[in-house]
Amino acid sequence: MLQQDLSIVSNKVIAKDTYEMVLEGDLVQQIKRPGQFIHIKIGEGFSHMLRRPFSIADYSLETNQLVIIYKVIGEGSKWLSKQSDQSFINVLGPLGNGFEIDHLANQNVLVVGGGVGVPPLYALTKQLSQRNDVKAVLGYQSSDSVFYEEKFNKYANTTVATNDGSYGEEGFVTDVINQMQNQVDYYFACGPLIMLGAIQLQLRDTQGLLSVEERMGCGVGACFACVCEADNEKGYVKICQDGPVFHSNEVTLYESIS
Amino acid sequence: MLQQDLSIVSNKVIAKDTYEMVLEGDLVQQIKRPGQFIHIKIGEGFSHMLRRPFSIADYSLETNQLVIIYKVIGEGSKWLSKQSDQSFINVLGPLGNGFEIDHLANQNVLVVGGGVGVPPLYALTKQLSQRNDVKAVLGYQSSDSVFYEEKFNKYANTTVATNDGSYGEEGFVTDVINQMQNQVDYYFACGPLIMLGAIQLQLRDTQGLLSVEERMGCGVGACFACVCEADNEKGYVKICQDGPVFHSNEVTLYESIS
Amino acid sequence: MNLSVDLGGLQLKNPIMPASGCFGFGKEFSQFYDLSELGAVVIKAATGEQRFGNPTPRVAETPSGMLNAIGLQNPGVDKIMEQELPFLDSYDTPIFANVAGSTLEEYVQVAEKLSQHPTIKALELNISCPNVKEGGIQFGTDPNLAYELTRAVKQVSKKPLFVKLSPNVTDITELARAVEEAGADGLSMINTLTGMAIDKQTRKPLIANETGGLSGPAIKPIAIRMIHQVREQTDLPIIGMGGICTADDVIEFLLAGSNAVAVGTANFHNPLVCKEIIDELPEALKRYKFTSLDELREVAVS
Amino acid sequence: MNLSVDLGGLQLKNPIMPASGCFGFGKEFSQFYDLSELGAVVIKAATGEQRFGNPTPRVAETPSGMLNAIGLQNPGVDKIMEQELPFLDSYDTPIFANVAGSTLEEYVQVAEKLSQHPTIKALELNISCPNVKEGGIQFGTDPNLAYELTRAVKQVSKKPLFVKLSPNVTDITELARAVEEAGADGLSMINTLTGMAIDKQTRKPLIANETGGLSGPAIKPIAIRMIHQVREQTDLPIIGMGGICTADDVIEFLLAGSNAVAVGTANFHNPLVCKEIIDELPEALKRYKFTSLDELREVAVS
Ligand SMILES: Cc1cc2nc3c(=O)[nH]c(=O)nc-3n(C[C@H](O)[C@H](O)[C@H](O)COP(=O)(O)OP(=O)(O)OC[C@H]3O[C@@H](n4cnc5c(N)ncnc54)[C@H](O)[C@@H]3O)c2cc1C
Ligand SMILES: Cc1cc2nc3c(=O)[nH]c(=O)nc-3n(C[C@H](O)[C@H](O)[C@H](O)COP(=O)(O)OP(=O)(O)OC[C@H]3O[C@@H](n4cnc5c(N)ncnc54)[C@H](O)[C@@H]3O)c2cc1C
Ligand SMILES: Cc1cc2nc3c(=O)[nH]c(=O)nc-3n(C[C@H](O)[C@H](O)[C@H](O)COP(=O)(O)O)c2cc1C
Ligand SMILES: Cc1cc2nc3c(=O)[nH]c(=O)nc-3n(C[C@H](O)[C@H](O)[C@H](O)COP(=O)(O)O)c2cc1C
Ligand code: FES
Ligand code: FES
Repeated sequence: MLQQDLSIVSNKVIAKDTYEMVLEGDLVQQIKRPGQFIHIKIGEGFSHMLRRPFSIADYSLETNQLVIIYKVIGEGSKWLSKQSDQSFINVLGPLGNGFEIDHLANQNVLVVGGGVGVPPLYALTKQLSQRNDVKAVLGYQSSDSVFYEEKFNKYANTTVATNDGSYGEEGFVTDVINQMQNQVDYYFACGPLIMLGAIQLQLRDTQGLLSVEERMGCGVGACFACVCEADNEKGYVKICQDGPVFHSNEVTLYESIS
Repeated sequence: MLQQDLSIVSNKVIAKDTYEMVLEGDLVQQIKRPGQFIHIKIGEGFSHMLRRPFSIADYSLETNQLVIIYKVIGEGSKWLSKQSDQSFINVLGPLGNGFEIDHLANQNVLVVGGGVGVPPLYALTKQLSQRNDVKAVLGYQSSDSVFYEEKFNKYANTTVATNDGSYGEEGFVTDVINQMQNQVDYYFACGPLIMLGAIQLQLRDTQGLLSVEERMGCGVGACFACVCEADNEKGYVKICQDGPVFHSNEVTLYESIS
Repeated sequence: MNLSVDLGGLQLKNPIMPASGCFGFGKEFSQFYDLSELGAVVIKAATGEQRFGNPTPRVAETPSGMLNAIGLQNPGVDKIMEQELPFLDSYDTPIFANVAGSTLEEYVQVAEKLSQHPTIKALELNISCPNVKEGGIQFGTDPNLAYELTRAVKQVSKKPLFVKLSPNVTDITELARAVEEAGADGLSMINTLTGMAIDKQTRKPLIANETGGLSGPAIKPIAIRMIHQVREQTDLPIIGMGGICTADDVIEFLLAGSNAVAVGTANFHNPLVCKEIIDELPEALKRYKFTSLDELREVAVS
Repeated sequence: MNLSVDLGGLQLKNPIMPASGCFGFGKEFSQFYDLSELGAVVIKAATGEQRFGNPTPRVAETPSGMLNAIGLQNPGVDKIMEQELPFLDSYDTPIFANVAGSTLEEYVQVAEKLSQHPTIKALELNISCPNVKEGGIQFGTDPNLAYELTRAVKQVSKKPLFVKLSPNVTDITELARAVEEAGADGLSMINTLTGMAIDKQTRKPLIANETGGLSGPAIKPIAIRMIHQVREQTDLPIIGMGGICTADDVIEFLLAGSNAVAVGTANFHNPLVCKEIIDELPEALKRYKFTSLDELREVAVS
C-alpha cells in the first residue's frame, strides 16, 4: 500500500460518460490480484477532502501500468475526466484483497458485471480464462454505454444485455442468467447493490465472490465508514480492508436492499 | 463593467516571485484610464469564494490586450502563476475610476511606486509623459525584486531604490524624494499603506492622487468591505467603486497607520 | 416551467433572491442584469441612524467560504427610504427590507418606518448579526428576547415579517418556535456562523473586528440541517440560505424544506449568479425528474 | 528546532496527534510511517459494550469538508484493551483513549477501565459526539450534565482528563468553565458541527443517519474562534482541531491558543499528513519568524 503520484498515460472516452484512464508508476508492482482498487485524490488543495475509489480494471507488472474505467457521476469523476495526458494524479493503493482465484481450475465460471461494475472483472476474466471456461454476462443501460465487449470476448464467451434492449439481449443480467443452460461451478459479480443482491439470491446454491461498493472515508480500514453486516465473529466486515470482494455467503446483500 | 473569460496570452516571471500576465478579450475595450483594476476568479469550482483584485498595468485598445503584474503572496496568486498560456481566466472589470490626468499638461509630475504598487503606474507614466515632464521613483525590497525599470525609463526619469541597497539607491522611496531638488507640481503614488501614508505626509503641500488597497468582497461597491474614512459628505469612500484612486486630501492615510 | 412561489402571501416569480448585505441596494448589480428577473430583492440592513461599521479589513477568504464583519454600515433608515428605494421601485420584483438595531426600540422604529413605505413588500428581522457589539445576535440567541422583539415589531407592521435566525445556537428550533408564537409570518435561515482567522505573518486576526461571520458553501451542510430541523416543527414559510452557488444547491435547499432561497456570498464569486440560477433551474429540476416546483415541495425530506 | 510540548503534565515530542476516530487504533497508518514520530495518538472512541454503529452510507463529501455518522462503532472497552492496545504499546508515543457512552455510568465504567491500563497516558472524554441517539451530545450541550460527568470521571481516574467540547452550542465558554470547575485537566476542541446533505437524485439524506458531523477545513474558522474565546477564559491546556491540513494551519491553531493540535479528516486526504506536518513544522515556524514553539505561544492572540 503506497501513496504515490502516477502519471497519466492516456485518458479517453470509451462509451457514454465513460472513460478509460491508463496510469503508470511503481505502485503497480504491489498489485496482487484483480479486484483490488485505488483511492484517488481529487482536485487541487483541500476542497475535496475525500478520495474516490476506483477498481483496477487491468494491470501489467511489465509495463508498470494499470487501467481504470470510470463513469462521470459527480464532481470527482468530472475532474478526473478533465485531466490530461502527462500530468499526474495522486493515488493511494493498491487497496483491498481482490478476487482469490488460485483454487479454481477446469471449472465452468460465470462472470457477471453491471455498468461500472464491469471494470474489475476484466483483469479477472483474463486470469480466470487461463485455466477455466469463462462465461461473461455484462449489463449496461443502453447501446451507447457498452464498453469492452470485444476485449471480454477474447477471454470469455460474452453476452451483453441492455436495459432498454438497444444492444444485445434486452433486460437485466439476471434475465440472461435465467436463460443459461450450462451448469455454473463458481461465479463472480460486481455491480450495483441491487444487482448483486438479485444475483446472490438467484445463484444462492452456487459459490461465488461479490465485489461490493460503499461510500468510503480512509479506504484503508481505519474509519469504519464502509462496514457491511456479515456472518463472521465480529458481525461486520470493512469493505475497503476486508473486501471489496466477499464470499457470497459472508455478506447478505439481498436483505439490505429490501 | 463585464464578467468575461479572458485568454492568457503569456504568463511569465519578471522578478523574484513576480509575474507578468498578458490577457486578451473584449473587456479591454471598456478600460477608460490607468489605475483601474480587474477582479479575478481563482481556482475551479467554489473553493475560493473571493476574487482577487489586480491593477491594470498596461492596456491597448488596438490589440485588445491588458497586462497585470502580480506578486505570489498566497493561494490566489500562486494559482494564477500556474495558469498556462492559451487557457482562460474569469475576469470582472474594468473596475474603479483610475487616475484622472486630463487636466495635467506641462507640469513636473512625480510618480512613486512601491513593490506591487508599481504596476498601475506604468500605463499612467506612459500617458502622462505625452504632455508632462515625469520623474518616477520606484521602491523594491532588493535587487532581485526589481522589474520594469527600463520600461519606465522610456517615459520618465526613473530612480530605483531598494530597501537593502542591493540595487539603485539604498532606502525607501521617501528618502529619494527627500533628496530631490526639482519642484513637483503634482504627484501619483501607489504602494503599501505605510508608504502612501508617509508620502501623503511628506508631500502634504502638493496635490496628488493615491491608489489605495483594501481587502475586497464584491469589487463593485455593493458589500461595504472596502470602505475608507474620508473627508466627504458621507464620511467614507468605497475603494472599489469610488477609488481605488483618491485625491490626497480626500483620504487620510497617515492617521490610520499610526 | 412555472417557477412562481407563494411566500407567506407574497407572489414571487421564482424562488431566488439575493441575500441581505450581499447585494447592497441593487444598483451595482443592475449593471449586470435586469433586477426584475429576480424572485425578490432583500436589501442591506437598515438601522435607525447612519452607521459606519467596523474597521477594515472586514472580509477574509476561508476554505469554500469567507468571513465578514461589515458591522451593519448603512446610511440609516431615513436616507435609505429617500435615496435608495426610489431606484428599486422601478423594478418589477418585491423588495424585502432587512431590519437591524441595537435596542428593541430601534428595531421597532426602523420596522415601522420601512413597513409604511410602499416599495417595501416584506420585512426581514435581522436578529442574528454576529458583527456588532450590541443587539443583533443577543436577540437571536435568547428565545425570550427573540419573542419579545418579534411581537413588538408585529405590532407596528402589517407587512409579512420574516425573522432571520442565527445558527450560533444550541437548538435553533427553540428560536423558531419562539418567533412563530410571537407572530412571525416566516423564517429566514441561516445567518452566518461566528468564525475567526489569524494572519500568521502579523500574528493578529485577519478581520480587524477579530471575529466575523462565516458564509459560503462551507456552511451549507449546517444550513441544510437547521432548515430540515425547523421544517419538522413548523409550517411557516422558510427562506433558505447558506452557501448556495448553483441551481442544484437550490434544489437541495428546497428539498430540506425551504419555500424560497437567498443567495449571498456567491454574488461576489459571480455577479450574475442569481440570474444564471434562475435560468438554469428548470433544466436542473428536469434532471432530477421534477415536473414542477410543487412536486418538489411535496417530496421535501421530512 | 525543539518541538516538544508539555500538555497537562504529559511530555510530547511535538504538538501533532491524529484525532480520535480518524486513525482507528493506529495499525493501518503504521503501514505508512513509524507512529513513534507522532506527538501522541488518540484512539477511536471506546464504549462499555461493542457497538455496531449507524447504517451506511456513513460519510459524504461537502465543500472543503465531510459529514460522518459512524455512530461510535467499536468492539467495546474490554476488547480494545485486549486486542488493540498491545500493538500500540510497541510505539514510543503517549496514547490518549477517547471515552464515550450513553449514560453517566457507562462513561465512568469505560474511563475507569482505560485509566488503569498502563498503555493509556490520558483520557479524552467525548461529550460531543453528534451521531448517537443517547448520551454524547446531550452531555456536551448542557453545562450541568457536563460538570457532573466530568466530576464523576475524575473520581475514578488519575490520568490527565481532556474533555472534548461540542461546537453545537450557543456559548462554548460556558461549557469550558463547567468542565474546568469539575476538574478537567484540559480541553479538546472542537468536535464536529451537526450537518446534513441531501441527495437530489434519491431525494433523501446522503447519510443514512440523516445528520452527520461536519469536519475538515470548512469548519476551521469556527474552531479558531472557539479556541480563542475559550483561551481568553482559562489556562487549561487545549488540544485544538478542526480542519488542520498543513503546518501553517497548526501555527494558526497555536496562535489561537491551542497547546497541541489534532488532525482528523486530513488523514483521509493524505495518510501521511501527520508525519509530513511534523517534518515541515520547523520550516514553517521559521517562515513566520518564530525561533521556538515557546515564542509562538507567548504571542498567541489574546
Ligand atoms: C471499491 C470500489 C470500486 C469502484 N470502482 C469503480 C470503477 O471501477 N468505476 C467507476 O466508475 N466507479 C467505481 N466505483 C464507484 C466510484 O467510486 C464512484 O462513482 C465515484 O466515487 C463517484 O465520485 P464523484 O465525485 O464523481 O461523485 P459524487 O457523487 O460527487 O461523489 C461524492 C462522494 O460520494 C462517493 N460516492 C459516490 N458514488 C459512490 C459509489 N457508487 N460508491 C462509492 N462511493 C461513492 C464519492 O467517493 C465521494 O466521496 C467504485 C466504488 C468502490 C467503493
Ligand atoms: C485595487 C487593488 C489593486 C491591486 N493591484 C495589485 C497588483 O497590480 N499587483 C499585485 O501583486 N497585487 C495587487 N494588489 C494586491 C493583491 O490583490 C493581493 O496581493 C492578492 O489579492 C493576494 O491574493 P492571494 O490569494 O495570493 O493571497 P492570500 O493572502 O491568500 O489572499 C487571501 C485574501 O486576502 C486578500 N488580500 C491579500 N492581500 C491583499 C492586499 N494586499 N490587498 C487586497 N487584498 C488582499 C485576497 O484578495 C484574498 O481575498 C491589489 C489590491 C487592490 C485592492
Ligand atoms: C458581506 C456580507 C454582509 C452581510 N450583511 C448582512 C446584513 O446586513 N443583514 C443580514 O441579515 N445578513 C447579512 N449577511 C448574511 C447573508 O445575508 C446570509 O445570511 C449569509 O451570508 C449566508 O448565505 P451565503 O452563504 O449565501 O452568503 C451578510 C453576509 C455577507 C457575506
Ligand atoms: C470519520 C470520523 C470519525 C470520528 N470519530 C470520533 C470519535 O470516535 N470520537 C471523537 O471524540 N471524535 C471523533 N471525530 C471527530 C474528530 O476527532 C475531530 O474532532 C473532528 O473531525 C474535527 O477535526 P478535523 O476537521 O481535523 O477532522 C470523528 C471525525 C471523523 C471525520
Ligand atoms: S473507508 Fe475507512 S474503514 Fe473503510
Ligand atoms: S469590495 Fe464590496 S464594496 Fe468594495
